[in-house]
Amino acid sequence: MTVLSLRGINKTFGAVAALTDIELEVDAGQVVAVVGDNGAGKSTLVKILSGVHPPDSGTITFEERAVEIPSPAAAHKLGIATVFQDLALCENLNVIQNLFLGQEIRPLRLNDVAMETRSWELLRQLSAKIPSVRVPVAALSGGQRQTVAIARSLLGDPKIIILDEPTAALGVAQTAEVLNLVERLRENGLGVIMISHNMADVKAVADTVAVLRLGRNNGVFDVADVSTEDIIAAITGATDNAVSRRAQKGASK
Amino acid sequence: MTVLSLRGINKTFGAVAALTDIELEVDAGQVVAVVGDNGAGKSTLVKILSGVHPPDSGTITFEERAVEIPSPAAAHKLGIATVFQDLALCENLNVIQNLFLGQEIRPLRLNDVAMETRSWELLRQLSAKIPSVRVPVAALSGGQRQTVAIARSLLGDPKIIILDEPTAALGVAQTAEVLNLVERLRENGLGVIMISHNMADVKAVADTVAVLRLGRNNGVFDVADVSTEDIIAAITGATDNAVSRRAQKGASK
Amino acid sequence: ACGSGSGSTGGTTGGGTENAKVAFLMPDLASTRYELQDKPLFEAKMKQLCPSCQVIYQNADSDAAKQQQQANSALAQGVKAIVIDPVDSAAAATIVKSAQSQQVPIIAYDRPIPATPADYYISFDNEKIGSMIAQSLVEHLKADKAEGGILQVNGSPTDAAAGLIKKGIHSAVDPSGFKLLAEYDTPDWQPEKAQTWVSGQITQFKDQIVGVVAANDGTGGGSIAAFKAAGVKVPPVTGNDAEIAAAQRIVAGDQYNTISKPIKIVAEAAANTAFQFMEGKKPAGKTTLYNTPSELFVPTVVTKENIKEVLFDSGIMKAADVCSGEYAKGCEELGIK
Amino acid sequence: MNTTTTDRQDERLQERAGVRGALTDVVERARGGDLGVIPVVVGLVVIWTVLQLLNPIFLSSANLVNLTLESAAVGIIALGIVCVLLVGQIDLSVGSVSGLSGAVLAVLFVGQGLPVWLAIAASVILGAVIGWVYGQLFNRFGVPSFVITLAGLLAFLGLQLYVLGTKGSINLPFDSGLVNFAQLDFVPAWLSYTFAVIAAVWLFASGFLHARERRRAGLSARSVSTLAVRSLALLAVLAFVVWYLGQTRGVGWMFVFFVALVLIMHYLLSRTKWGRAVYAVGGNVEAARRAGINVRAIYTSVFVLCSTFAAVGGILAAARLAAANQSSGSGDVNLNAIAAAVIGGTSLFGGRGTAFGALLGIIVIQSISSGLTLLNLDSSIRFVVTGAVLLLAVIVDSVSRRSRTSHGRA
Amino acid sequence: MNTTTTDRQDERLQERAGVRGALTDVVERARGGDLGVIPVVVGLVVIWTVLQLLNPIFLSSANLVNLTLESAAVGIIALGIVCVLLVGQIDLSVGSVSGLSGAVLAVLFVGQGLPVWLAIAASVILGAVIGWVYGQLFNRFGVPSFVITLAGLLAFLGLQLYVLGTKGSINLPFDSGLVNFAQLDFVPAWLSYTFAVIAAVWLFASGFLHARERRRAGLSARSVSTLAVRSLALLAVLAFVVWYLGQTRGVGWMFVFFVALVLIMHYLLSRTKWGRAVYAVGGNVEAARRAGINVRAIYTSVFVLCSTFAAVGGILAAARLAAANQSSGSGDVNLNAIAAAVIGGTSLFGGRGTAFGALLGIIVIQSISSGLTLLNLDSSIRFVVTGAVLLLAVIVDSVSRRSRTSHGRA
Ligand SMILES: Nc1ncnc2c1ncn2[C@@H]1O[C@H](COP(=O)(O)OP(=O)(O)OP(=O)(O)O)[C@@H](O)[C@H]1O
Ligand SMILES: Nc1ncnc2c1ncn2[C@@H]1O[C@H](COP(=O)(O)OP(=O)(O)OP(=O)(O)O)[C@@H](O)[C@H]1O
Ligand SMILES: [Mg+2]
Ligand SMILES: [Mg+2]
Repeated sequence: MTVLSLRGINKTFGAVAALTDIELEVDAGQVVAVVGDNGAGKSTLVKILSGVHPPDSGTITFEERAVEIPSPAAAHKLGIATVFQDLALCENLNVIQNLFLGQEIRPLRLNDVAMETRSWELLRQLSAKIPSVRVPVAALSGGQRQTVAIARSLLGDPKIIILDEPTAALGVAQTAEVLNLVERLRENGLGVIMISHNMADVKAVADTVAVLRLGRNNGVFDVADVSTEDIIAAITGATDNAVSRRAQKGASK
Repeated sequence: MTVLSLRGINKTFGAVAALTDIELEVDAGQVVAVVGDNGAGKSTLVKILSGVHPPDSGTITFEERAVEIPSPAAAHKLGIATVFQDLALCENLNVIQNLFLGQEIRPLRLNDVAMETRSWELLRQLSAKIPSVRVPVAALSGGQRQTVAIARSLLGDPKIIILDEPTAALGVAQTAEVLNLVERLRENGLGVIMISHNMADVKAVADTVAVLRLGRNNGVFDVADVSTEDIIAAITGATDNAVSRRAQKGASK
Repeated sequence: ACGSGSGSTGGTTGGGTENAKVAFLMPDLASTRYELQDKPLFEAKMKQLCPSCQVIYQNADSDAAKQQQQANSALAQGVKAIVIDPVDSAAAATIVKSAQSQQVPIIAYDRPIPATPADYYISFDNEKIGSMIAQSLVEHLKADKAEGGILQVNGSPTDAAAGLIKKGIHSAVDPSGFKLLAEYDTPDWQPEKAQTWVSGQITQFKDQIVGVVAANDGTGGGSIAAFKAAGVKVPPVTGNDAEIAAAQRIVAGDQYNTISKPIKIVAEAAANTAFQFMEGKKPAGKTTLYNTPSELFVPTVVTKENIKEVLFDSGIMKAADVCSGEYAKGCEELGIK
Repeated sequence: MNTTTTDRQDERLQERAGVRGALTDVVERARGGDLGVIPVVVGLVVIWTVLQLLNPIFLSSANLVNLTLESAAVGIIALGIVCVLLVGQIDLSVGSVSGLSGAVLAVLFVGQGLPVWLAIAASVILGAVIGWVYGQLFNRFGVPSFVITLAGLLAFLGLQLYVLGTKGSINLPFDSGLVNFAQLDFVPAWLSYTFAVIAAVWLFASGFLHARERRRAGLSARSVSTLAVRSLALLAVLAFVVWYLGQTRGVGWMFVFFVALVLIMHYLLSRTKWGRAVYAVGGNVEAARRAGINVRAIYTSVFVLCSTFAAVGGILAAARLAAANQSSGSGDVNLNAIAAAVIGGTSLFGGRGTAFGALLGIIVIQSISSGLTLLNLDSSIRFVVTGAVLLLAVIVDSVSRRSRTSHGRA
Repeated sequence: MNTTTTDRQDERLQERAGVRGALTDVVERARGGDLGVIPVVVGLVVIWTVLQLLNPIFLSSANLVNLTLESAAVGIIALGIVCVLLVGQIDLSVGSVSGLSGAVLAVLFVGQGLPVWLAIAASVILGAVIGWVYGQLFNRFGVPSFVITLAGLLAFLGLQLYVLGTKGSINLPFDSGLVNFAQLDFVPAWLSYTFAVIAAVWLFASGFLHARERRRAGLSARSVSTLAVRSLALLAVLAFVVWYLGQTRGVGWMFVFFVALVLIMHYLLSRTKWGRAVYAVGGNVEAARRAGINVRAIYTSVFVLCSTFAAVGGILAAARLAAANQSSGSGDVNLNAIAAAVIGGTSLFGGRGTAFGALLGIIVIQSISSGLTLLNLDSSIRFVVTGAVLLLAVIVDSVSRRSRTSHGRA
């Protein structure tokens, strides 16, 4: 079942056309990897889906209904949870406070204990190496923050999870746990959109790969029948690219 | 020749001992990869070397002289250029302004044209996909920002370049260019400290690998004689870890 | 006059008063009198003398530079005369200069402009006011055979008029034989500040305080509130300006005196003089002060004894305004209806 | 406490338990500069010592009683300022709003003869409406709050003058309940002591229950002895304060009211979802928005709260003076209220600060003002000394924060 | 311009060249809300129209001449405020410092009989020293600049009273060059026109040379026609202004001085390494520090600059009034100077703003004040209307900025 589908999405920032006529489909229980070069418009697409920016034009269909996503709160309500590339954490709040921001347990008399317990659970599950959850996020390392952001998206009960380069700052163990997590999410029937520059990770967990290039669709592939080289060629727009040249050089050495 | 060596570096933040008794050596023309789990203390080490935090104790030797690095300006003066994990760009300034921050051409009547020309050169070299260098950095994508930060460290005339997860947000092509760049730097006789969670990249360009674990040294390896599995075991502290389990599962599928 | 590029001044030069404008520039809002008494009285008299004339009223809110701006703007509008109560007597010299350089006569009102003589000066004397309220208090205390000292609550340290009043108060208190326990320059004339200070002095001097000389009704009210709040008997406290609230306190017996300036007379005299200037005449003063033809009026100290005659019988205040609620009883006792 | 709890398993954490542990913790935090309000308290002690040396009346019971009463009105305004500063905005108009509210109270109560509670309600509602308008202007047009409230500063000053109209100054009757509340009503000694005991018991009980809950959930918790020491300390301090103030007139109801508001705000800010949202918006408004927080509602609520507190402060100021006049709320009310918040550790850039900060900050400011008032200096010298002492009080705090930055906790 | 230049190779960029392209660019930026000072100018036009409709004297030449002269002193102070706001700090003491500097000038010049240039130099140096002290306190102890300058506000007010002593107010002689400069010296018409022509030619020449250099380096550049149109427009505007003001007294030297300072500050902020560092510190102080910028030196320089400008403004204010008195610099000088900077588009959070903002901001403020002065309103109404008009002026600007945010350029 198609949970989310986009048609003809456009977005310009000043003189830059960040997205032109974008199409995308995500089914329940499917992991769609969105890949593309830097500045290809992946994060812009994510922000449109999560209500951060309004699109200039185009339609979004969610569970067969045309919807508007004017604000992040609207996206939350639809069941779209997002891990942003820039994480969007409040540096002055501690880990628990960030995790439960906007979805605190017992709003009128916060239940610290329950929240702390749940925080530890989530973080352990991602094998986070965070010494204390009572320090402000400002004091965490890059990977620790990313773990917090990922953990946060798992609270609530989303139907679609969007991960914008979730493993960029993670250590090897944490990356492995996130990939496990993505697989669990798929098994639970959630739609997952994962953005990544790491082709190995993409090939490991994604079902389909959508390539963006300079703000336009540049092909959708089934992971099973596409080679890493083909994806990279679609990303860079040429079969002869920095990656292939490097590979050749390495081989010739 | 050893350009930089550290002995017995300690650093605590409040109740957390971030670094304990750290040793590290970097030679000219050598690429040292520092790897470790999230929160292992890699970035803290980088910050100590680049004058952002003072160490609590320990000695730093630079070109055979014991030095103190009380401020980033002092690090610049010694010839240590750093790409920070959090990039440390000024969001309100545009790309050119950020690139040349603190080392503008013609201080009393800025030479815009020369700076813009040089900016394009640097960015092209890293095959950055930045539509315009006159937009504030706030409007750039994550990877574009990282490219700007890397380009910045190449200005001036450093003796040591420290790269804290330089390829985390980069696209495949840009990553390849950065790896090429690291190799060029090594050929030019610079010392390079590169932090990365990507073992493939580490194995591709590093000469030695220093592993940190929970703020302590956990072995220094010659890249030529160590396997990826061994490094990961040193990082996680166990041969049975999330990565190996995932690999097994993948294999058994 | 200098009508500048606009038809509204009628374009006539010289003596005509038809549709003429006159500026009435007041200094601050710290005392209510300028807005509540001087302005309406002056306007009324002007209307009577010259029905088509227009009064341009401005209040400088204690800012000399703003007053200069207001004067310049009045000149730009082509006024025929300026009546000014200067924020800063010295600084107003500039205004006099620029008005006279444009042949606009200028009348100093309430406060003098010693440095550059204005064309006329009409006032009561602030220094005299200070000495009168203090003297009245001192005499009262002597009559009561009080023993102890006096607190002195001055006006704003940045207000020149307050400086004059302070000088006057000292001239009466210093030789009185009562010890000056402490004095205080109240920032911005704020009653709250006066209250805070007096509260502190009450803890410090306890029952040594036999009287308080406050430079205006607001600070006087603040002083009284301080005694009330400390739960001690309120000693005689002075005031100045004859505000309604002060009249009420006098009626209720909380405040000893205030001072009523014959604002009606002064404002009307100012209007008269201004009108003569506008007609091109040059009125001669009763005396000469600061090289300026001048007219000075004497204010009256108001206490419980004479409040009925001075404030009510003369029509300055209406019993209805003052004798509301809890003050009705006091009014009745004094025969105010 | 020796089996490792869930939150203390990381081997890089130093183990600390019991009273001793709590103390080590404080020392460690002091070295790291992470001391909360302690530096402000130290600054306060320094000032008090200096002022007491200069004039022995300063720490007399009578003077301290005055101090508490004088702190209440502006302190309440500062409490509102803390809230706006927490979301990274500012309200320059609290002075005018307080003046206007005092004027409206006086006109309705004295002029129109309405019952006092109705007049109070009207003033407070007026304050809330003003805040609501600010919130709308801010949310709709994105005008910087500095400009909105600057416009408000002028407009409501005008309105205050207009409302007071021809009278200029209106006396509130000395025998009205409101004036009594602000001037003469003191808590009876037995009740004060009861309050102190209740506070201490409550601190212990809530701490104990919380610790038990944490221990059950397998988290580290304060030991019973730590809790006991803490609440005994509180009891001792409160009892001493009550006893000392009781030497003369005791604890004023108005001060109790102020402290109660501080406690309520403390609760709202630290223990409710709304409070979390306030800190989040101040820390990173975009992150807060992306977390689904209704950022506009938060801004509006905060502006409303601030203007409401300003109105309440204005009412109390009028009550304390027993008059509303044209200069009420002008002068340094704005600056004092903002300065109290800032001195109490609230950041002008948002996201950092506490309700207790307003309490401490206003006490610092009023102490300086009261102490120097007692010295009977020339006004020129008084201004200079006030500036110097203010700086001194804050340097203590800032130096400790500075050491925090150098420990990487900027 | 049709071969693609180095900086326009990205295929996502729309091509725009020549006058037409420049216009499209403006329209596009207007839609995106990225208009720099244009919205403030629009706000100004709106206010001017309204005020002119209310009183036809407002736009008369005589009144506008007054307006220019009245803007200069506070405008210069606002220029300093722009600098401190750019680094994300604030100076609340500019009013007191300007008052003190006026007082020192008067005492030295009139009281002590020193030559006027020496008295001016002394006052300016005093301002600089004050700023230096602020810088030291800020850098050494990390006290928030709000508190430091609040202390300064009080201390220097005290010092001002002390310096003026019992006199309270000191007149400056009318025939001194300084007073003439501020009151009576106007630029001769021929010279004014020459200035206008020089400005236009200079704009064209520098633009042309820059464009040539860019083209040589293979970068896109403005076409000659765009440059010509731009400088002709400037010429037309300036010539009209000169002509219109020349209808009465012309352009005052004091205003020329102010504009010259604005141009110098514009150059320093936008074309020097120091200016870059100022913006960088305001945008992200930690990033600036890591880039090797001497952040402390930048803070100090900015505080020094601000206090120095405050001192200069104070001297001019005293000269214009031909007197220094106890209330010089008090009242709304502080608020007006800060408001001018903010209205001119300077962010209170640092990193955004221009020197021209101070010029436009102060003209907005003085226009409102002058226009309402002409209206002859009751003070209470005047305050209300001032607030309303101020809000109106800024809403235009803010609405356009808001649309910027919604276009993702927050
Ligand atoms: N707020 C903004 N204002 C202006 N331009 C923007 C803004 N956000 C993004 N852009 C531009 O839109 C383009 C796409 O950016 P986006 O962040 O979507 O890239 P991305 O695909 O996520 O790249 P990366 O892999 O580096 O994260 C970039 O050229 C960027 O400069
Ligand atoms: N400013 C700080 N204040 C307090 N604690 C800090 C601070 N900076 C780092 N830490 C702590 O020090 C430890 C090491 O952090 P560091 O940033 O060096 O990790 P890292 O090895 O770079 O991790 P990552 O791979 O996630 O980037 C972490 O536990 C972190 O919480
Ligand atoms: Mg992205
Ligand atoms: Mg790191």
